[in-house]
Amino acid sequence: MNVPARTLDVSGLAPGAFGHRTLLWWGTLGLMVIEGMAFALAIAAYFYIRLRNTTWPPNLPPPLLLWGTVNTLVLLVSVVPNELTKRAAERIDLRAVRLWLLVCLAFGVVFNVVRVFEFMSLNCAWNTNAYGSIVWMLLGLHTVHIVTDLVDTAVLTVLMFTGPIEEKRFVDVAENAMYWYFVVLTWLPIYGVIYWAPRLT
Amino acid sequence: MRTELVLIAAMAVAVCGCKRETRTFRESPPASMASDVAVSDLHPGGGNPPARSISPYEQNAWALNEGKRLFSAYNCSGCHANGGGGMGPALIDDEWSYGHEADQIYRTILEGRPNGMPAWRGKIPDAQIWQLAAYIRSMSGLAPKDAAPSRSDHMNGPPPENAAPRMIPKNAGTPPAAER
Amino acid sequence: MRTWTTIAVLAAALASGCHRNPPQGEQPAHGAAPAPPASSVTGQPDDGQWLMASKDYANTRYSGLGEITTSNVKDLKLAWSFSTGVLRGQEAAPLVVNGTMYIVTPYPNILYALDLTKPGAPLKWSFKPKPSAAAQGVACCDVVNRGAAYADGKVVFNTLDNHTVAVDATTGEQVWNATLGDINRGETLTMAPLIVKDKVLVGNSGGEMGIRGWVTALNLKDGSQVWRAYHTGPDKDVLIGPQFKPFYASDRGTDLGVSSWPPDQWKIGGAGMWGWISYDPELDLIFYGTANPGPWNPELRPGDNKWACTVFARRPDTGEAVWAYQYNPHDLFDHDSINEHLVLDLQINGQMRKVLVHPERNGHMYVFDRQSGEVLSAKPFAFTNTATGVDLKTGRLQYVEEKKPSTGKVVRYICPAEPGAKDWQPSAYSPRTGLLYFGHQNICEDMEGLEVSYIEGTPYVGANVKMYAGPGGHRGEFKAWDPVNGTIAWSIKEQFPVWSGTVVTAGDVAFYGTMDGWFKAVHARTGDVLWQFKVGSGIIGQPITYKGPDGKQYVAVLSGVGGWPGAIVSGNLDPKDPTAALGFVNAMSDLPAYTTKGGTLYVFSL
Amino acid sequence: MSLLDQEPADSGDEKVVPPLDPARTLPASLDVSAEKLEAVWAEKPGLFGWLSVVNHRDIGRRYIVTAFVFFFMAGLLALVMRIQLARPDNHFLGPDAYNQIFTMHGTVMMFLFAVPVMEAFGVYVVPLMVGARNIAFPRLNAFSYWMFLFGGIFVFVMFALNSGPDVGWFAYPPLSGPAYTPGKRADVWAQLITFTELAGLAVSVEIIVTVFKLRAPGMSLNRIPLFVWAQTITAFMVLLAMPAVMLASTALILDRLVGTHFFNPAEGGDPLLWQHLFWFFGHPEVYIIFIPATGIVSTIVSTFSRRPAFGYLALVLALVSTAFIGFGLWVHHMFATGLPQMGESFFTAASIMIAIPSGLQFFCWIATMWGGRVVLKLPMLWVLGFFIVFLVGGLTGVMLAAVPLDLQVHDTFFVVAHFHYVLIGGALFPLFGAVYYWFPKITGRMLGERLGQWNFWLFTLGFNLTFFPMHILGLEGMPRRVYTYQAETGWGDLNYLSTIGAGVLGVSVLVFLVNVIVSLRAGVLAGDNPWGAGTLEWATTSPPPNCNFVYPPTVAGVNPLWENPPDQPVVVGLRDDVRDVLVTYVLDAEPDHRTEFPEPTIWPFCTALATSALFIGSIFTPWAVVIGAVPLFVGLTGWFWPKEAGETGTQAWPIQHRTLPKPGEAPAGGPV
Amino acid sequence: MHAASVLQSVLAPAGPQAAHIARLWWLMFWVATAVFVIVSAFVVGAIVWKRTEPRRDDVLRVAVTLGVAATVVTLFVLLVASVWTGRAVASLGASSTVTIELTGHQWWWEAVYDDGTPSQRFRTANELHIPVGRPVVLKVTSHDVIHSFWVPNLHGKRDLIPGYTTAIWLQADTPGIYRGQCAEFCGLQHARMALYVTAESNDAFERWRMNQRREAVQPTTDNARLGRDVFLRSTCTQCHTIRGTIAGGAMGPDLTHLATRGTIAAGTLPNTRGHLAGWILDSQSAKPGNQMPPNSLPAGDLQLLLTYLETLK
Repeated sequence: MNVPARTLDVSGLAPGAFGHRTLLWWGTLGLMVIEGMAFALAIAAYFYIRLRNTTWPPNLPPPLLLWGTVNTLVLLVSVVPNELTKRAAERIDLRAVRLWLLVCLAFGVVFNVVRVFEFMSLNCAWNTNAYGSIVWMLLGLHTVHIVTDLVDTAVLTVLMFTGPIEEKRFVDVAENAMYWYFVVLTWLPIYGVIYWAPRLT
Repeated sequence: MRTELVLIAAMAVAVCGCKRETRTFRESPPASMASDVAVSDLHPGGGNPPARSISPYEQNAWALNEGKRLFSAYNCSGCHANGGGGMGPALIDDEWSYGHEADQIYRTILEGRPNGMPAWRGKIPDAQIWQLAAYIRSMSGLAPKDAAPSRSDHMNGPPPENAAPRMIPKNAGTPPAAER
Repeated sequence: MRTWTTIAVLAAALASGCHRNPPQGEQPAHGAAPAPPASSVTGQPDDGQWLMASKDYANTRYSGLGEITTSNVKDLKLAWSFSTGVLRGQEAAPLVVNGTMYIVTPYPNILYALDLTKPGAPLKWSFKPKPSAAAQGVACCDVVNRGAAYADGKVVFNTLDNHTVAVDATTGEQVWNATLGDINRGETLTMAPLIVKDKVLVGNSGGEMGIRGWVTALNLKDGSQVWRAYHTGPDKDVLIGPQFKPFYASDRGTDLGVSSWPPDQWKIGGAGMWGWISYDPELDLIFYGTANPGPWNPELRPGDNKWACTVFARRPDTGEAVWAYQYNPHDLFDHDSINEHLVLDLQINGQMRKVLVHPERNGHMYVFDRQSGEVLSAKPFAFTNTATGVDLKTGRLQYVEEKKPSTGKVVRYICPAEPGAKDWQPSAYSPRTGLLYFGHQNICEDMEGLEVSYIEGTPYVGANVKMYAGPGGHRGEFKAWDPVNGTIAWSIKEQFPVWSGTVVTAGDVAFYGTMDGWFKAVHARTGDVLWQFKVGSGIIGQPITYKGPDGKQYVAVLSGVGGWPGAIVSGNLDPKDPTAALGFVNAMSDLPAYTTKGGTLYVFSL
Repeated sequence: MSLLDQEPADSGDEKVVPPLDPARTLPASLDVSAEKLEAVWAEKPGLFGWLSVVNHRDIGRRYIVTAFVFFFMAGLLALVMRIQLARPDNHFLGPDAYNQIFTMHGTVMMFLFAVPVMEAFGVYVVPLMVGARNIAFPRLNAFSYWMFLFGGIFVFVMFALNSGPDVGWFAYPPLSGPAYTPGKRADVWAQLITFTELAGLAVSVEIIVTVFKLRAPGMSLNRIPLFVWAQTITAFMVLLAMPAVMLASTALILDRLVGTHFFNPAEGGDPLLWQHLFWFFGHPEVYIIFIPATGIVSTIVSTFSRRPAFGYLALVLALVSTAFIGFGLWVHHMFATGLPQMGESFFTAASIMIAIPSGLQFFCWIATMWGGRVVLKLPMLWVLGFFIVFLVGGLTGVMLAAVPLDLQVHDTFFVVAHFHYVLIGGALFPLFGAVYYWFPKITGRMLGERLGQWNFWLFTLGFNLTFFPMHILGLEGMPRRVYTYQAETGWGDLNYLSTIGAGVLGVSVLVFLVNVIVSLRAGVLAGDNPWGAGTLEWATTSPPPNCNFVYPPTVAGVNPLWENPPDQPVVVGLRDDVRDVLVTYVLDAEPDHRTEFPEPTIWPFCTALATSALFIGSIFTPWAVVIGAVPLFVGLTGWFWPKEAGETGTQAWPIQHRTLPKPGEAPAGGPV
Repeated sequence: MHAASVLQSVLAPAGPQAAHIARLWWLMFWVATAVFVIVSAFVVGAIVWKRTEPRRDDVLRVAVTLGVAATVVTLFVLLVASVWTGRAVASLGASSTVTIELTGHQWWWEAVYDDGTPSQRFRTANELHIPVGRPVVLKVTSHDVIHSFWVPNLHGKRDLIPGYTTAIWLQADTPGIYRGQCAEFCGLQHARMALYVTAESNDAFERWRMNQRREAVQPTTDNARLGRDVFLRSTCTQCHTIRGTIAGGAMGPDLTHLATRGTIAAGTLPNTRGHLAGWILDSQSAKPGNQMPPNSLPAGDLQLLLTYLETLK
């Protein structure tokens, strides 16, 4: 091989990294931008439709606070095992990762079950009127995300138990945890919009 | 063999697609069929009841939608509401006083029925009656879901025709055809 | 026969005597000056019989019979019953004349005569007018009939297909048969005729079909037409002449029945008359309200749309209008004004006034000076958010702008809904308590205006409506109203709209029925339910009370659910469609779980 | 030939010191075997291998070719339309067919050609320009291509089945809603959007991450080539704009299929909500197409003026501000709706303001040409065409920004003329330039000069003949999207002229096609850098090897081939037995760590199939979403699931021996 | 330009709004032309003018800065002109207006001339009459999909959006007949949804309006009477209104004064006996997809019907 005159030797560099140094982190961030934008626009659409209606919600009781609030609490508490999972992954601590992934999974399942009650307590169907359509869309959009993350977590958990285990899988676990933060963070404004916006008229 | 299968499948798709999407504006509706409407399950003298033909428009989304438009344009909705009935009987249920087949409905519209259904002969062109007949069947889920109309730009009423529960007709004049 | 009449007259006289001297402990209403019994106004003091659906010309539905009292009503028992054989909504009031009871059924409008002198009241005869079956297709809200009228040995009633028939009360033979309208124009007759002097007054139904409303007077003798007053169109058709002196400026003018409509629209503008007419013999005036203008979608008929939703005072002999007042100018919500106008003399602001009391669909209780047509008060008797009240200076109803229906846009939470706060179901007024008793509904709705073509003989509505229970969640109420003070005395909440009429007696018991089939007796002063009986089908009929040939007081009512709210049962409508039955099905989707079709007369006694 | 006939003007002040000992030479242990590298980065053989491709060059090439195929088909549709419009009251097409055809033309051009082809060039060129061995997330890249392809096939098959969309490319409800477009035509449109947006969003994420994390050492922010800047900014616009149209098309399809009321005015919805959402995407969409084109223009102008682009910083800032302002003027598509409170003046001002950065770019390019010496090769010829044609489009754009004038010419043929001048002028001319420019890199052969000249001149002639008369037609009152017009309108002659022009355009495109086919077989061999350009893609062979660069380069300037000192170091130390890639820091592109890139795999293809089945099925029944989720889950799991440790070069890293640095810790190895 | 351009053209304004906009157009046109010429000259110059010494960057920097400054100034001037025109277009004296409620249908225009007295309102279709020199308010909305009202000689366009009612003011200064056309894609027959506006003297307008207010003339000849019976017997009444008869359909244009209109089917065909006959028998060949069904009338009936329709002045 034709050896160039000068070189930059990178052989000593680590074969991987965590956090914002990785491609995956940036990729996930890109995904979050897309989805965050979708959420933001859906919320904007909510308020736009609200402008077009004289009463809000249109002659319906506002959604029951109970299940939404329960779920908000579940989500907020789930941040703890999520953070612990992330830290365990960054420590390459397989035992801890397995444990906390299971806990996260449990939280995800609980959340999704409660979500069913949330849908039932909206007091309207998606085809009742435009209000029903937009709240179902908001809640549905978010549900798609938590279901996706739940499935993600489930697959990762299985992988962590069955192997093959490589270090870069811990990066996946850490990024999955970051995505859960996104899901939690986006929920807060959506929670406010679905449950509180109709009450503050 | 495989190619043939693929070809047949493709043609089937093509045919379905065409039927659903064709928009024919200069209609030549089918000629009127058997002169009477059997609304009884009883067929003395044995033999099978005459075979019924399905409305030429039943699988055509455009025609079904025209039927839907005409249903309110000709004030059908005044009596039958959006299918639930009022002055006239409900059309989204499984009861058909004068038969659920397209040509029975066609005749019901054309000739009227004694308990209040007006006779529309000469007031609605033939092709449009057939479109109405096809649409009316779709109201109780008897038309293909991918061709049946969806919600209208009006007040949310009964489930739109493409989501209407399929009501297997009761007291139908000629039962077997209902299973189509 | 004659004996029975004598007894009846005597009994009535007795009853009114009792009435004049109230039992101990019962205070006459409103202090010193007891209101004169309404029946005295009518000149028909016979409390033992029931000669017209509204009992008397004043429309009080008050009976001087006092055998059934608040204390013994709990012992009321079924005396006998009779099946009409017709399973549609039974809205009629039975008549009791000379020991015979006459009941007229919904389409096919069979008239039965039952012999009350015999045990179990066997059928004397029946009269079948055989109306055209096609008429069912133009009857907007079930094929009901609201009763017959008796005079001069004739029972007069209407058939759905626009015939008024007089039948010999004794033999059941047809005396005459007059054709008044045309089903091909969407007309039907459902009202109970009123016989004033020698005239039979009949109005048409079909405000949902693009008819042109009228009231017609027929000669009682031979059924020939004496006059016909249209409710839309030029003054000469409306019988507006030099005598016409409406109180409010907005009701004055030439040919308002034309100019307040878009061109030609008055010809198909509805404004029929299918409710109650009352008569004041003293002033020699009849009073009635006209029905809604059509189509429902108000954007299709800009203008005041006179004379829809209007009360007319007319001369019974010529039909000439003396005054008029439009309750709902440019009606927005199908608020027919056909409800009863009670002819009462009340102490208003310390002054005895000759008044008309009218519970209007728009939720306001109107009190008029019946001589001038001035609105003395209009107080809301039910929840309403569509109007803020009536401007007593101009007489105009003050609509709430944001509740105005518009084309292609659902306006939500309209209260009261299309059937109004109170529909046709007639009220009763007891001079003893000074209270007005009536059942009404608590229904709100969402409404969307639609474009609609006028196609002769088909519905001309142009609206999608979806009704539901109003505030509180109950759909009906039975109410006692103090017309002098304009306050609610007491009220009973009912699950379903109270679609039955009311009767109140000198025993201070008020009777009404519910759509789930309970026939109830309540204490007229307190509103306590004293007795109730479950009948075969929901009640939308008009209870009456009479004194039987045996001298006992009877209470009778037809059961048989139907009418507009009961159409879901009587017409097998599909609740999957909330807009069915012009939107009423949505509010009544659970009714089929409570009652089925029926058509039975129930008669109770102690 | 001497490629650099002048010294780069302005490279002295920002010299980045390569983070290494300049004296060091390569020890034998770090040498790589080119053969081994080629094998490691090779794709699998056979059909299976063809479906498993994950490298950006193959995918980029497929993307470009596929997009051009769609372009030809949409162009044919345009020709058919022009035939219909050639004479008044023509009966060549009925309204039903015409509506499908013009909708297909617009939709395919916008969603299956203009945006994808720009991204396709990004996929091909950006990794090369930044000196990377592949694009970030190669499997996602493959998935993106398959989604794009399947979406395109889907819409054309439906079109052939008479189910092609017929509601216009902006599909305004209520016309596109359930009540007025029965059948599946509008659903097909809405779902096509989902296909292409998914593909587009995926590519955008890849490009952003590639540019952020895979740049050659030394390529700090101020040395990123302008084309790469343009692609990055575009990618960001895509991320922010496309969710709007996805949300809107989802709402539309929900309205149509499950009876929601987003656009039903009767039930509290609003047809204008669609317009807001759509144009919030739709206007940036124009810049999503235009900004990459400006990157192409900057590249070509710089190359053929033989000097770095004048005003590098100004050009980058112009792009950034265009992107920003591009999001603030969607309402100018809605002036005619008569919304009083929408602040028409504000949107007029914003719409006019966006001309400033465009003007700035224009002046910088002209300055570049003035400052250099222009060599008028074919790519430059197309850019020249761009200058003239786009200028017209830009100027009519300023007219359209004025509310009163917009009220007159909105939705007329004037607008048709305007946006064809903008899109063909602003994007297609540069794009043809790009094809002529990068064809040698992609194929190793030059595109023929003579046919190229014919292509260009016929195109320019045909284009102006077709579209210039439309300005006048619009002013004479001809609305757009009419399938015919009446003789008494007097529009016949200009339309006839326009149709002739369309024929010339067609011939020109045919010439181009012939040129490509001929050149592929018999074109002049290109060599590494036929144009003497300065960016990194020319630093490798034509076509590039499997690994792009045997020794990944480092850079010392915007145009490394012009500005790098002769002894500029190359990167060594990446493994040649796995797909080892160097990851650098975002800002200064210092080496950060290495990472392994994935092998070829069939899973993206399978996942794309599953996704397509789900999307298409959902048009016919909502249950398809539930049922289709199962194969999709299988596909994604298969995609994600690691191979057995040790197989095909993926080595398990022993967990007990910690090799990764802690978060925040300095890279363990660092530059040696 | 073509003769027809007067019929439907932005550049032949017949009212103050269109005139203002046309002025703005010419300003923009000349500015744009100037910019085009100058910039093109620089581009061509850069290529053609071969220099030995490349320009220095500081010179270029000054040139670019000047160019950008010129751009900013030009754009600012245009912005001011645009906003000024916008104001001018929006301001119209509000005295003595004619109010027309215009509703878009697939694919025709329904117009109701408003009046304080409801019975003085009337409905017509596809042809408007307006008085010269008097402001006209159009209150526009749509019955089905989005349409757009556009008569270029009078004003810019305004969308007709279901669920919205907006008002647009215009005025004609020059008498004449102006053609307009739906400018928002509205489905199959978007191309054949035209509208004629007749601007005429106030007297002529009032005469026309008085006539329109009247219900349909009663047929005076036997043939016309028989023709009316054909009309009332047939399917026509389901969708069309003729005031004064029982025909009260609202789905198609009001035919009360059909014979006063110059065209039928929203400007598709001239209103002649022959075209009317063709239209009644087979409207779908002239305007495929429109909502009028074919009517197979016997030849005799058709002639009678045409005779009647021709009397509807």
